[in-house]
Amino acid sequence: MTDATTTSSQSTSPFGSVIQWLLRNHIWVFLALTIVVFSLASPYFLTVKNMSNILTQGAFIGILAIGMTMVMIDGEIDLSVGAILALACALSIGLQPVIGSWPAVFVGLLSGAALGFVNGTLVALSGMHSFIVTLGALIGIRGLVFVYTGENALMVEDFAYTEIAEVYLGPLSLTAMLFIALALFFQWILSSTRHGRETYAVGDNIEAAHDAGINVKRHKIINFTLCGTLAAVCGILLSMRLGTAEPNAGKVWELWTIIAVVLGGTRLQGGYGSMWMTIGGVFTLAVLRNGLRLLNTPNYVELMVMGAVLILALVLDKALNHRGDH
Amino acid sequence: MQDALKGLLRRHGLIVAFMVFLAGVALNTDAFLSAGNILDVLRQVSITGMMAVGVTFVVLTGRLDLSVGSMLTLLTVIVVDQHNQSGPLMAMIITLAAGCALGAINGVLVGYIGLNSLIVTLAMLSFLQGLVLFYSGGSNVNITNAQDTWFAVFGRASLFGIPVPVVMFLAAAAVAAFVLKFTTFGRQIYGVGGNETASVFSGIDSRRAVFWTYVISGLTTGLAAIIMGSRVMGAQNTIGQGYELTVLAGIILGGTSLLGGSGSIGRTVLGIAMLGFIQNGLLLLGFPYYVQWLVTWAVIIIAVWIDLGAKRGRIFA
Amino acid sequence: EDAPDWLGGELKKPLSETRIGITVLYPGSNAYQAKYAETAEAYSAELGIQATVMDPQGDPSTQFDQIQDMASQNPDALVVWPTSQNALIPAIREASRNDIPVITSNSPIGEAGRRYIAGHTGPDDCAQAEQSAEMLGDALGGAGNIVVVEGTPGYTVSILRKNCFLDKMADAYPDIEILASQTAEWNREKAQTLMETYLTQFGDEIDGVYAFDDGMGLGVVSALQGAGKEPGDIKVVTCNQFGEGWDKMKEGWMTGTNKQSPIDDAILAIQTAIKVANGIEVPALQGIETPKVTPENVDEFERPTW
Amino acid sequence: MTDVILEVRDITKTFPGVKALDAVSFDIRPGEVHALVGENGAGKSTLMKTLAGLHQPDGGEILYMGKPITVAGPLEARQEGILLIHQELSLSPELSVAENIYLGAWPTNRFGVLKKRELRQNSAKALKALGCGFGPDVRVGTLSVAMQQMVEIARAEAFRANVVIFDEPTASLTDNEKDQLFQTIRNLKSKGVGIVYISHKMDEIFDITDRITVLRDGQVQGTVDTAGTDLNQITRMMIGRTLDNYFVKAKAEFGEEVLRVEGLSNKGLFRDVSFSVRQGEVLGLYGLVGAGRSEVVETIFGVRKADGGKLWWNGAEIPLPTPRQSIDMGMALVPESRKEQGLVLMMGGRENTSLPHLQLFSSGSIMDKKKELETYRKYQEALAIKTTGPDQAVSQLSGGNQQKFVLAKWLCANPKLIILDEPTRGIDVGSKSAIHELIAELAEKGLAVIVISSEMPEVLGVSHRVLTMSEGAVVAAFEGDGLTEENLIDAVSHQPASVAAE
Ligand SMILES: Nc1ncnc2c1ncn2[C@@H]1O[C@H](COP(=O)(O)OP(=O)(O)OP(=O)(O)O)[C@@H](O)[C@H]1O
Ligand SMILES: Nc1ncnc2c1ncn2[C@@H]1O[C@H](COP(=O)(O)OP(=O)(O)OP(=O)(O)O)[C@@H](O)[C@H]1O
Ligand SMILES: [Mg+2]
Ligand SMILES: [Mg+2]
Repeated sequence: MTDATTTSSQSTSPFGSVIQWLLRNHIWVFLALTIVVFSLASPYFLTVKNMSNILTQGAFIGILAIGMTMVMIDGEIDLSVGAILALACALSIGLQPVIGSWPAVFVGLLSGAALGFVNGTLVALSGMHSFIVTLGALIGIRGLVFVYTGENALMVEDFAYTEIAEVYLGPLSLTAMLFIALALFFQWILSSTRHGRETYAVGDNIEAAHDAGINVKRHKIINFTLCGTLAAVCGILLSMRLGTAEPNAGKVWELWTIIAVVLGGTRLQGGYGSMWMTIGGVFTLAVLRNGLRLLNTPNYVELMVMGAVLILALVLDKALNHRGDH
Repeated sequence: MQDALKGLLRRHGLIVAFMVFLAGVALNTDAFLSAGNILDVLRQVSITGMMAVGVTFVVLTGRLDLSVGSMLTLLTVIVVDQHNQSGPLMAMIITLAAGCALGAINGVLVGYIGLNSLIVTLAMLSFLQGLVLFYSGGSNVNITNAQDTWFAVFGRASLFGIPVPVVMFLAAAAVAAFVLKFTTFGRQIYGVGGNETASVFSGIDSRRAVFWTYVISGLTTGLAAIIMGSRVMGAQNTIGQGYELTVLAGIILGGTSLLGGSGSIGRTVLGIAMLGFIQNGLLLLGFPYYVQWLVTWAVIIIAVWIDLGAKRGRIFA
Repeated sequence: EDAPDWLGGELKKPLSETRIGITVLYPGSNAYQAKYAETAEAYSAELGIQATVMDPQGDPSTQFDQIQDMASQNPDALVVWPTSQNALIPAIREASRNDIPVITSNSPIGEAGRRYIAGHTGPDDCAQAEQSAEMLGDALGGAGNIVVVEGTPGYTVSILRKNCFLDKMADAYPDIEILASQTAEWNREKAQTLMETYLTQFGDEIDGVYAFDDGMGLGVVSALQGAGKEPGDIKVVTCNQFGEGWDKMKEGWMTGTNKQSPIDDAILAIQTAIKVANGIEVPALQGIETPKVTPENVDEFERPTW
Repeated sequence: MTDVILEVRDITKTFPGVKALDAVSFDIRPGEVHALVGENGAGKSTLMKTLAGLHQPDGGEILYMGKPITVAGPLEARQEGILLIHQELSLSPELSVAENIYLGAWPTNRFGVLKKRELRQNSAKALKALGCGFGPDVRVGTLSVAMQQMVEIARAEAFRANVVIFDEPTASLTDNEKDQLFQTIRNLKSKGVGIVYISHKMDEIFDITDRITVLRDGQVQGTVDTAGTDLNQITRMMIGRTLDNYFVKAKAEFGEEVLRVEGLSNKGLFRDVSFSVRQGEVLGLYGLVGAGRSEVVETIFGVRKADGGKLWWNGAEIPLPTPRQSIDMGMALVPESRKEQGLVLMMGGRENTSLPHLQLFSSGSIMDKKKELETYRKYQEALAIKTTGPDQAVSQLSGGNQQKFVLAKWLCANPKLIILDEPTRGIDVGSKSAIHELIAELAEKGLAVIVISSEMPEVLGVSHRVLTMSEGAVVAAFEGDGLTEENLIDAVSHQPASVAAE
């Protein structure tokens, strides 16, 4: 493999290169550690059923995290994914009586793409920081959701719709399969396509990218559009899972998503990261949440552990990789 | 004449647009520009405003503080609970101390250890939410002798016809503006935010400066919690949820740059007040609550874009 | 082991081996839910059953995960206080297909999910809202202007407390006009802010207020106090009385509400869960009492401890 | 084939406030190395960026192979065969060597999927042609500066460029690496490639180029054959006068020792540096870029931590200070990069001037704005800084005026030792000599002065004593009659056995 995550080592000894690899991919060590701890702590943890649950539950944040990773490697951030998800969820359910299930799903998907496009265009044209642009969108799109749903939770008329996502391949639900497929696909995009390499180039050294003739603006618009579309995919899967569009769906999920991506090791300032890392981050988060629930820890412990783990991950990252930032 | 107008728009485009908005609402509802309503709005924004005053310090150094919403919840629970246990004065002292201590934790992590402020304060947001539930055991707290405690002053009383929380907010803003404009510490903040490396080369301890901005942010959140506790005479475990976004939106709307080094308390006060008047105006006009979110979205984008465009002399990047 | 009196049948296995999973709406958000969660834990301990109490923080999707996680541990029964009328149906369906009996508590689940549950216990939010409409309508003598302070839109409770109230009003009190209805997101401080705005907007036109819960009702009363109103100037009616609301009612600020006990609510849910865990038939619907509370009869009720 | 590959006619380019190129005409022949020289800010990079499609000219035309073309963007330029190797490295550290060589122009199929094998093979070929010791899969971030430079040069090979522009390519190269680069250039030349070579190093210019074009303030001063000219003529064309009467040296009257360093080391940057400087003395630090001079003074000043070494201040040994302590003792450091290290660009001159000495302009932490303003005015007049007012953001000022504010900010507290790291970089002729005069004046007032410069005439012109550094070590010291160009060049390139540093 020649992608950015694995071509790091210059060291000569195989031991050294293992250490190198671990330093750049410490999330897997972390994930393994959490799995071991919870396996010892709860007899229910290492069951096929529970693993299946973790995969499915993680997949939702995971799909958001795929888009977020693209945007973050670009050196940007998208805070509006939770709201976009809610709108796509609402449209794909709300429009079903009018235009039928699949067209409704398609419109939901389009809404995500359109909003992502709007975010990207605003970032590219205005030169505003994406944090501001998408913070505005986070507030505003949620408003759109309420306008559309009329404040009510919309329900599917035919509950067969909720069975669509109930396809299982062994312990893998359709949602989990889709997440893994998308993650692999986007890892391929990142490592093997022009757009993917541009993503690193833009996030890593935007001047160099610009001077090399990469159309930075168009590039960013594409990534925001992808991020919005993936958020819509997540929203549609959620609509299939719940059979209902809650106007409050996906609230604060953008935060969980950012946490998962950063936990994985993708750099907030851009230029560095991969879907592998994001998969690691997503599942670490999912395992932590699931494990703490199985151990019957009170809610506040879960929240506190999450905060502590995140800070720990940052400190570790800083100590291991000496990456200065403020 | 035309040039003068252009200059005015360029420099104060935001204020002009805001005035147009105020006039528009006022034409449609008599109540809007009444003294009573204006004071009401100011009272309503005094909590977020108070927090925004402190967070502005953080933002001026080029950092973020997303933990203030959860911190507000925790500190409100603390002030109310301690009021019942140790009396109003001790409760306030404990609250402010707790606010500073929590700010100091952020400050050490971001300032001294040099971790990314977005993630640190996000982690803190989650951690503090947990801490609130732990502290309160999940239940609501109320001030038991709400009738006869002087603690009610902060949320409910008026001074010369001006609500006390408004007086506190504006006083804090004035002090903060003074600190930023006229003291060496203020100069250090702008220096660090404007160019951290150059500031270090100028002998400024940027880590220390950043640390103190978080302490200040914690302190103003403590003050906001006192207003909140006194106004509500109780606390829910969710009472400050989402306030960090309102605070940030207000600061951004005012035109303080998230990259640090430019902005002011005056701008923050303006931004926060604008959010308050927009919300109030839309409610008075009878729009559903969530329409204000759509308007906020539009206003943030337009205002920040204009501001940025004016600074760079070009609309498009 | 002796079966408790209320069980009405035989224990299939000892209580100490009975495992129940409970997921509560959002204990962090108000006193009622906190008391409910507290009681659920205390009562489970008292009975000696193994109970897991979870908090989805009001997020249906999280609650969905929790139901899945609990179901994967093969408990004897699940108690779900649904965050959403319909969003949890697939999760409950999955549990029930795995032969884990589920009962819903406090808020009902949507029509489509009824066949997957073993029973529902709890107050009737719709009836409460209707009671509130009656109390407010009667207090105003059937005519006047009112404003409404809503909970966070989209949740079951909000929807029921809104629609049933409005329907009743329209039916029984056609001369009462609703000037405005906005959300305060179950937040006491936001309710206060909203009421202040209403007062500015409508001034003395307002004769009555309906708030979806007592917490927001207290915010409304604060606003009235701040505006220099006297108790009873404006009739405040809420649902589900809290301790502080009880005080305010005695002071004359509150005109009507209803008593709903989170203790009764939680205990009934757990008892029912134990019943279904032991294969004992339970009625499809078991209510808890939610009597009207007004200044006239408030002394008959103990001050709520929540 | 015409005898000119690329011709520029009357190109004009204006930036807000600066006419960077003023009717510039210029041509490149196949198989020649054409030098472009001129002072900092003369417009060399701007001209080349225009050729490479990074700037669009305001007027004039570009003829390529005899036909007028517009170079729409950098990608188009590269595809035409015009390649610019940037002054500042223009690479993506996280990407591989192969990907950097083809940055933005990766070979892909119709769907944008990388042809990785082609990418690797072509890159490997290009690297091999250059004799690079690393493969195409290495991550660029792990390479040394010189190796990174080679990656950029490999682009010329990979794109079969007709015109290759080197913008100060040897700035960070060692002699060996430079020789290798020159070999590469000769190779390209023999293949008929036209080469533009920008550099401030005259020896290189005379070594490798065929013709020299001199730019001054955006205008062409003339083009001459290298063989038919000499250094004096070129210098005169560049700055309008000869160097002899250009530098002012302070009277050599030295007082007490102000600073002494012994055995100062910083792992990976420099080792065992020892020297001292006296009142009234101007000590020059000369070396090629990357020699570690900046790191030495930054460590003394305290913005970097040292691994070892001792420091004496006014004769007393002190622990290595923090920047705050250094400033309070009376040390001043005018850093190398004025935009990154020197100024807060969005502040005005007044606030920048007072930034290191806030305690002097305040009582009880409250700023004394009157005093601040007075000081600002004093230095603004003394240094003849052109501004519209005390609060005009320094970002809007020209480089020279910015640099003067960096000086003002350090002079206003009357330091005992002032360290100037490349004080005249990017500064126009007039101001440059003003700064040289100032250096002399300061020394005569009794300050100790350390001047770092990569410009040999400058170092020779202003210093009483010069230390030369190479690869992180002090290799020689010269004073009096020893201060000659030959000696300095010898010292930094051949690294003779260390001469006593006193
Ligand atoms: N993008 C830009 N915007 C505004 N001014 C610019 C820009 N690029 C260059 N300039 C100005 O144009 C003039 C010429 O700059 P240029 O970079 O071409 O000089 P140079 O001859 O390459 O100098 P050096 O030897 O320092 O590299 C300078 O005054 C510079 O400040
Ligand atoms: N352009 C560059 N990019 C990255 N690293 C560099 C660069 N130039 C030098 N270095 C590294 O930095 C170290 C010291 O360089 P530095 O620039 O401080 O030396 P210097 O003698 O001060 O040169 P100058 O002041 O002329 O730039 C060296 O180890 C060198 O490898
Ligand atoms: Mg240049
Ligand atoms: Mg240097």
